Amino acid sequence: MDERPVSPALKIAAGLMFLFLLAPLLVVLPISFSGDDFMAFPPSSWSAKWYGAIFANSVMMNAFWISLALAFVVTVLSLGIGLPAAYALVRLKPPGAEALSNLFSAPLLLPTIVLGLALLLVFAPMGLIGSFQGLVAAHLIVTLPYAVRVLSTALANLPLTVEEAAGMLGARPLTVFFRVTLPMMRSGLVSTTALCFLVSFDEVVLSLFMTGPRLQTLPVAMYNHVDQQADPMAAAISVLLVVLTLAVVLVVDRTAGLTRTFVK
Amino acid sequence: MIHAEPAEMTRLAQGQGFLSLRGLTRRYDHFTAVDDLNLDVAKGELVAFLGPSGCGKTTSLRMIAGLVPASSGHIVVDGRDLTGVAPYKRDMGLVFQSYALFPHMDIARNVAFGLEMRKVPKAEAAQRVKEAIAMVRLTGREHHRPAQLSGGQQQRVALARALVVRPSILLLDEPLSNLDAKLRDEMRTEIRDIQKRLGITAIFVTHDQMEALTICDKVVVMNHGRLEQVGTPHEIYEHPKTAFVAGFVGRINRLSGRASGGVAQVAGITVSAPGFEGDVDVMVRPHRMVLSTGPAPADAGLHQLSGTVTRATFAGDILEYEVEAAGTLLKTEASTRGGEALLAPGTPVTLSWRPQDTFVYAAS
Amino acid sequence: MIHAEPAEMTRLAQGQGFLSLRGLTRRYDHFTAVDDLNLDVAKGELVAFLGPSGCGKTTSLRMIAGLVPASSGHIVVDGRDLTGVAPYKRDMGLVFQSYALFPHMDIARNVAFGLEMRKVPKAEAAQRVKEAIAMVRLTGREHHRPAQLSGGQQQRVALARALVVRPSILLLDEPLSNLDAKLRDEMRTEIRDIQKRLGITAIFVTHDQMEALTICDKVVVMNHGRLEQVGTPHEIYEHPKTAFVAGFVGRINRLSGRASGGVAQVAGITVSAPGFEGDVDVMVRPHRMVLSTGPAPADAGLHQLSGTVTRATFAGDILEYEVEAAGTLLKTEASTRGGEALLAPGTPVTLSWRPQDTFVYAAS
Amino acid sequence: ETNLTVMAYSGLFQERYTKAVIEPFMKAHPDIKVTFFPLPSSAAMLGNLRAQKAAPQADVVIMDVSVSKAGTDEGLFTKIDETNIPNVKDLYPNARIPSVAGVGVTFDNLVLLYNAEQVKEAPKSWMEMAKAPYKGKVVIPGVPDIQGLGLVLILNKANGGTDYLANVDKGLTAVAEIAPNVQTWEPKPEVYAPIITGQAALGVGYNARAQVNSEQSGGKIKATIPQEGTIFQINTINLVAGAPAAEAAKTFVNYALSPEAQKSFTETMFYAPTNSKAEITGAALDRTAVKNLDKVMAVDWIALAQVRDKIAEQWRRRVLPASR
Amino acid sequence: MTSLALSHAEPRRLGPLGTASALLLPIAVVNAIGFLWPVVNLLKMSFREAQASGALGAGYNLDTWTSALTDSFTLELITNSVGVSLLITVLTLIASYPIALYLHRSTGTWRTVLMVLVVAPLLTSAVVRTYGWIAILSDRGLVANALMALGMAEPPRLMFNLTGVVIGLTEILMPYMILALLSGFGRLDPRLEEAALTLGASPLKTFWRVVLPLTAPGMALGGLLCFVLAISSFVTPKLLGGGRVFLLATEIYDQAIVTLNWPLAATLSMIVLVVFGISLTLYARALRRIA
Ligand SMILES: Nc1ncnc2c1ncn2[C@@H]1O[C@H](COP(=O)(O)OP(=O)(O)OP(=O)(O)O)[C@@H](O)[C@H]1O
Ligand SMILES: Nc1ncnc2c1ncn2[C@@H]1O[C@H](COP(=O)(O)OP(=O)(O)OP(=O)(O)O)[C@@H](O)[C@H]1O
Ligand SMILES: NCCCCNCCCN
Ligand SMILES: [Mg+2]
Ligand SMILES: [Mg+2]
Repeated sequence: MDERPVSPALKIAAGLMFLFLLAPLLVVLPISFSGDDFMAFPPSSWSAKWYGAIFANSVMMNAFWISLALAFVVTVLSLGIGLPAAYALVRLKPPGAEALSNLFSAPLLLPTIVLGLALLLVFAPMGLIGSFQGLVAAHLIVTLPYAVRVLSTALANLPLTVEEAAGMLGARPLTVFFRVTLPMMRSGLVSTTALCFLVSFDEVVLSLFMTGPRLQTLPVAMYNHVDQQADPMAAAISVLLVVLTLAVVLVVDRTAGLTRTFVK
Repeated sequence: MIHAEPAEMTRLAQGQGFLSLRGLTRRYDHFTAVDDLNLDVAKGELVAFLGPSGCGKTTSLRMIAGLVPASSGHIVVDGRDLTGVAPYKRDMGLVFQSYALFPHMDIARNVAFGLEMRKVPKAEAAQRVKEAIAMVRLTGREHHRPAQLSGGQQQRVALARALVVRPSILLLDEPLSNLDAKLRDEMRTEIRDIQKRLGITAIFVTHDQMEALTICDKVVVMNHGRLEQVGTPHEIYEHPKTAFVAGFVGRINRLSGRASGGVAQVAGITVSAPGFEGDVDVMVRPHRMVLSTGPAPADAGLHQLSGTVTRATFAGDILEYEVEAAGTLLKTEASTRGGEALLAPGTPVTLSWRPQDTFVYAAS
Repeated sequence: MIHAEPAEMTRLAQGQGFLSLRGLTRRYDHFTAVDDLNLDVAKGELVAFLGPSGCGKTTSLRMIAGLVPASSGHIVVDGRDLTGVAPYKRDMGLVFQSYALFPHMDIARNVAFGLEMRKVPKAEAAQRVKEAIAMVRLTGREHHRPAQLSGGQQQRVALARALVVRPSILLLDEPLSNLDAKLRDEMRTEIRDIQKRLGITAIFVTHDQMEALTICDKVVVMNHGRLEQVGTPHEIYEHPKTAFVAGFVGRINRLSGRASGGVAQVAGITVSAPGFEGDVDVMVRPHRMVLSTGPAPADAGLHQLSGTVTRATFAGDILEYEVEAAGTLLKTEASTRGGEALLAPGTPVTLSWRPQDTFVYAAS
Repeated sequence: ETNLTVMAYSGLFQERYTKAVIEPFMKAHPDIKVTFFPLPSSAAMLGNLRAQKAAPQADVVIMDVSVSKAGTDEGLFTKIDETNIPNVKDLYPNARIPSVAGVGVTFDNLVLLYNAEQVKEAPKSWMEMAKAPYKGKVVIPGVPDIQGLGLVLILNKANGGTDYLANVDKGLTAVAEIAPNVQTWEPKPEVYAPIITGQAALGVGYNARAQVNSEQSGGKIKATIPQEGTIFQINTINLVAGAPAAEAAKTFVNYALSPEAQKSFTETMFYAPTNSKAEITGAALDRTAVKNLDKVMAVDWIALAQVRDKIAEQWRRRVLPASR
Repeated sequence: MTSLALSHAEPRRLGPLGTASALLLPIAVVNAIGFLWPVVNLLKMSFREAQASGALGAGYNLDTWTSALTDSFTLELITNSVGVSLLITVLTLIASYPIALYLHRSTGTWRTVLMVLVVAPLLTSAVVRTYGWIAILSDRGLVANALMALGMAEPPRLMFNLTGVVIGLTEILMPYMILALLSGFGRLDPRLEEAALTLGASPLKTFWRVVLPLTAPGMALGGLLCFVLAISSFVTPKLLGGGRVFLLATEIYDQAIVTLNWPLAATLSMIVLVVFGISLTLYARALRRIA
């Protein structure tokens, strides 16, 4: 019902922490405009050639589209699978809910290298290596725990009476869920979507095991690229991704009112 | 257990009411919030639940609505046991004490929600929403979010949202507590009219005795999770069965006395107390004690006590007095109708009341 | 701006009150919630804010507490302009309309919070917490969490939490709205006593006119963010300055008439209306209209109207009637003191009232 | 048309091997379509092979010799010899490892890397890395990486150590002398970039990658084989047992070992050829270890695997503390 | 199954087990195929006979387990990993909290921009990010230069050691922490802060006594995620640790990828699982105290 003035102390603290958080990126930005052939700071000359190089590099471009599609599919599935699970765990509390929820978080705790190796042994005989489906499955295993945890927390924090009110007005449980619970969970949903998308889009180690001859994700392509030539193209790609994300989010924001999702 | 046994069924169906509560009980860990509630409500009747804070009113309502499972007992509507029936299948409306508005919908969509669920045609729904919003005096605020409304405004939205669907049973949990007296008066009449017009059976939880007495057909007085008395407003007010009811519904003065042989001695006077022996509480409503400054009215039929004014308060329609008499502080009141000045503390006065306004209970 | 200019300072200091509001205003985007509020509250005084839902009572309180910045205007306490002073440095207590209890603390720790902040020694704090909890009748519930309490119980905790610190200014936002009349009565007296004993200056927001009239030294009536009238309960009730105040404080009957030459014609009778010309609203409180069934009392000094009963309601201390007279529905009431039976609708009656109980306002 | 899958390193290796070997092969054998299955490490390849043991999908694998030994022991490969791959007969002897099913397809060797701006003259000794001016400017991929291990072996021998399988104390002592100057034991992604950018001045790496990086950086990084000598790293080519395209696989392996393929790849990526008949152009040959064969210390990688754990443990105890 | 009630007071009685099972089925399938099965495989692997060549023997034995559990290095790895992960979790929480709170209170486009900036580090490849850190933290980096300009003769080494790992991981885990915190800030009703203020609590006190406890669920969630991510991360420790920091995850990496001792890698992984199981139990206990 009111505006919350933010205290100067909080502003300063948040500002400093933002500086820390963005520090490497602030260095990467000038590196991406380097005229050199190697990543070094400060660059000895300036150029935008590495941005041009990205678009000329068909491997990178292909990998980008694959990563985008992958992250999209993985995010949709994570929400589609994670949301019912979170609902069941938080609201229906079946016996052993706590143990189950721990089990569902457990894949996070295996170092991805181990998970990658372990998955390789399981997926390869199923012919899932080097396939889009295999990548989706592998990524789901790491994104789902995030989805379930974050959604569960968001769900548990909702006032129950509002859902009860919907029930009293004749809404069936499914309707209550979609019309009341879900919209009220918006900020949790946005967090989950962002997390799942990013985790998938950023995942290298698992992908290294799961990619095949014709299927490379962007992080894998970048890893391989940097592994061989530490030129500033990778920096340019990173900067481009951040700018692209910002642009997309702002456009969505303007058109669909994304920020509203954050206003309670 | 979803269905009652056939034998049980018959017994349940025998309930006289459209809505019957049978032994309704709700226990928390160490605490019985509602204890063996039995009640019959006829179709179209408006029943008020009255009782002190924490006595189990909200809990009872939530059980009826199906939001809280009963620990034991049954809720029967039109002969049908509702045990295990989901809230959304009960066709009941509930106005929450805490409003429980949908924070992500504007007012109009909050109100329209129930109609949408019932698939009421768009045009009709829009019309009914408009009417309901007008009824709660919120026209013009249709597109505000709940967070932008004051407490009373939110409460009115909650009311409109429940009323607009015209449920067969309407449960109202202190629906007017945040409204001012004037608006409350109007809303009360409005609710009453709608309820009668549509033949809705309603339960109205309130902590306002006046509200309970004026709005309803029947008052249910609860205390500590138990039913104390059920009756018409007149019965409850004029013939309270227990000291609690007498004290709770309407204001009361309490005097301690001793009974024996059908009469009780209290503060030097004798009141009739058939059937009582030993310590008794004698109670008289302040409103029924007539205060006079001159010589006491020489009516042999009246009980009388002399005392002095200790506190005097202007309360609009009435003047409230506190009078010390027979070692006790007694409340009484005088109408301001005649334009009398407030008596100063210290003024000697006499209190007189009719024998039939005297309640006697075994001392608690 | 934290400090006022010297010239401004002087002007502000001239305010008579311990607490003074000077042109206090709060605007939202398209909406002025509080509009140019000016008020002086003397030390130890209890002022009630009365007004319809949404009129800006809560907003005013929040500005005084420093929780919402004023769009313009000043709050001066003891000659000191509080503009820019943080809430926690104001030594005010606030009871929130929505309770705002700390959900992660039990009752005792909620109540103890303010004492801890003031570094009150442990033993003393424990004693005061105990007393405060006892005062709101929650002894035994010390270790419950707010979520385990009923609405009224929560409200009482909020009250105890604010009172226990004995702030120099206490702001109460409908602190009793969820309590039953009996408890409200008791709590009201309790608040009043504590406030007087400790010399706390208090503002009490309520929508209950009766509460406002009985508890406070001064009533402030607000409407649409503006101050309508300030005065003692008696002034407000007996001499309402505006039609709004007349209608809002206490119940009222409204009759339309035309004034000219110092008198107004209304429903066939003539009432004095000095200074009015043209359409007027003539208002009379139901309580001041005496209802009689026999021949009208032949008092030439009284205004009288004949009509028929259309609705009769038992309301405990009184019987409420709706009477159709001169084409209007008028409310009136009769005491149940004499034990009269409710008149049936249709009964012909006469309403009589004293000229001084007649309020006349220019028609709105 | 037969589909043939070759599993090998990703990145630069994939790019250059495709150009130098696979494309010419496909031109010569239009009926065989080769798919390059890139993986980042030999271990990942072994993982794939283990997982697909029942129904292999790869036909040919190029991997480090010690990993192919493990694969051999697990029966993942078909033994390669003159009988099934004619070109084997022309391989250098050290490309034929008795206990391994595959044969060497590339030789690489350890080099001392230096930043041409900070180090004007090619260092003569590995111990140059211990000198004061290079404090914090040395990058070495530490044990268990073969590069760090190789350095230990080289310095062990240089300091009079005889049997590296028995102990490498002398080598460890020498590396411990270098340790205080070490900036990182985990240069990432590899050792070459920090030297190119000048973040480090000296380092230990592989010759082939060093040459390519030198070329690409315009000579910012240079490589030398110091007087103490160097060791070989061997990549083997292997036939997967039960491979779907077994016959085509043999054809490919034979081609990969042929003088022309060996020449082509050496001239593109500067791995030394394993086929003695490959005639490499002078310029390229200068950039491989072929001319310095006398400086190459023989290492039995298979036997060394048995003591690798022990060396790693001593490394942690004796070398790392000196570098903190 | 007539009762599909949305009531939750006693879900066990009302909550139809069938619905719960149906809702949990998909995740159970993913978990079984993607986690349980591989883990059982891994467990089996940890008992495989490990040959020195890196080859897996056909037989099973307890050798790897015995040597791992008797090796003092394993214990060091465990304590190191847990200690470092806890430290990183705490630092991440401290660094993320102000940002999350600020985000929680900001609105509109500004908030959107900040949200993107929060996740920006995740969009930057780990290797590229490391280059950024090198430019900032290395012996010739921005920080060292600044310190030297301020008169410090020999600035402390800030990367290629534990400090670097802690700094780098803290930064990279911050986005996860911030998102987790935000999702748990739901209970933060501004009214409660106001109540504290009017009761005489300074903003700092209000923060400690009201804001912090109310955001505890978010902190617990963020802490859990970060701890798990920290203890299982190996890319950043490898990149910024300079080979001087030994953690379970980096050791697993070395054993699996370099030394090729898969049974040992599997054994160490199972140890991580156990350590995590214990952490999770403690976490659940802490959570129950909060709720
Ligand atoms: N979840 C719970 N656990 C324990 N006790 C509870 C719980 N919910 C309610 N109670 C207790 O049950 C009793 C009845 O609560 P209920 O809300 O029904 O009271 P009420 O009559 O509606 O009161 P009010 O007029 O104050 O709203 C109260 O004493 C309350 O403390
Ligand atoms: N953040 C806001 N934005 C827009 N309008 C607001 C905001 N906060 C309050 N208002 C409006 O200001 C007016 C005054 O609100 P306030 O809460 O002060 O009313 P109130 O007198 O306390 O009412 P009630 O008795 O119902 O609690 C209301 O009409 C409300 O809708
Ligand atoms: N085992 C070392 C092999 C060296 C060959 N370089 C290939 C690069 C793989 N990333
Ligand atoms: Mg209640
Ligand atoms: Mg209000």
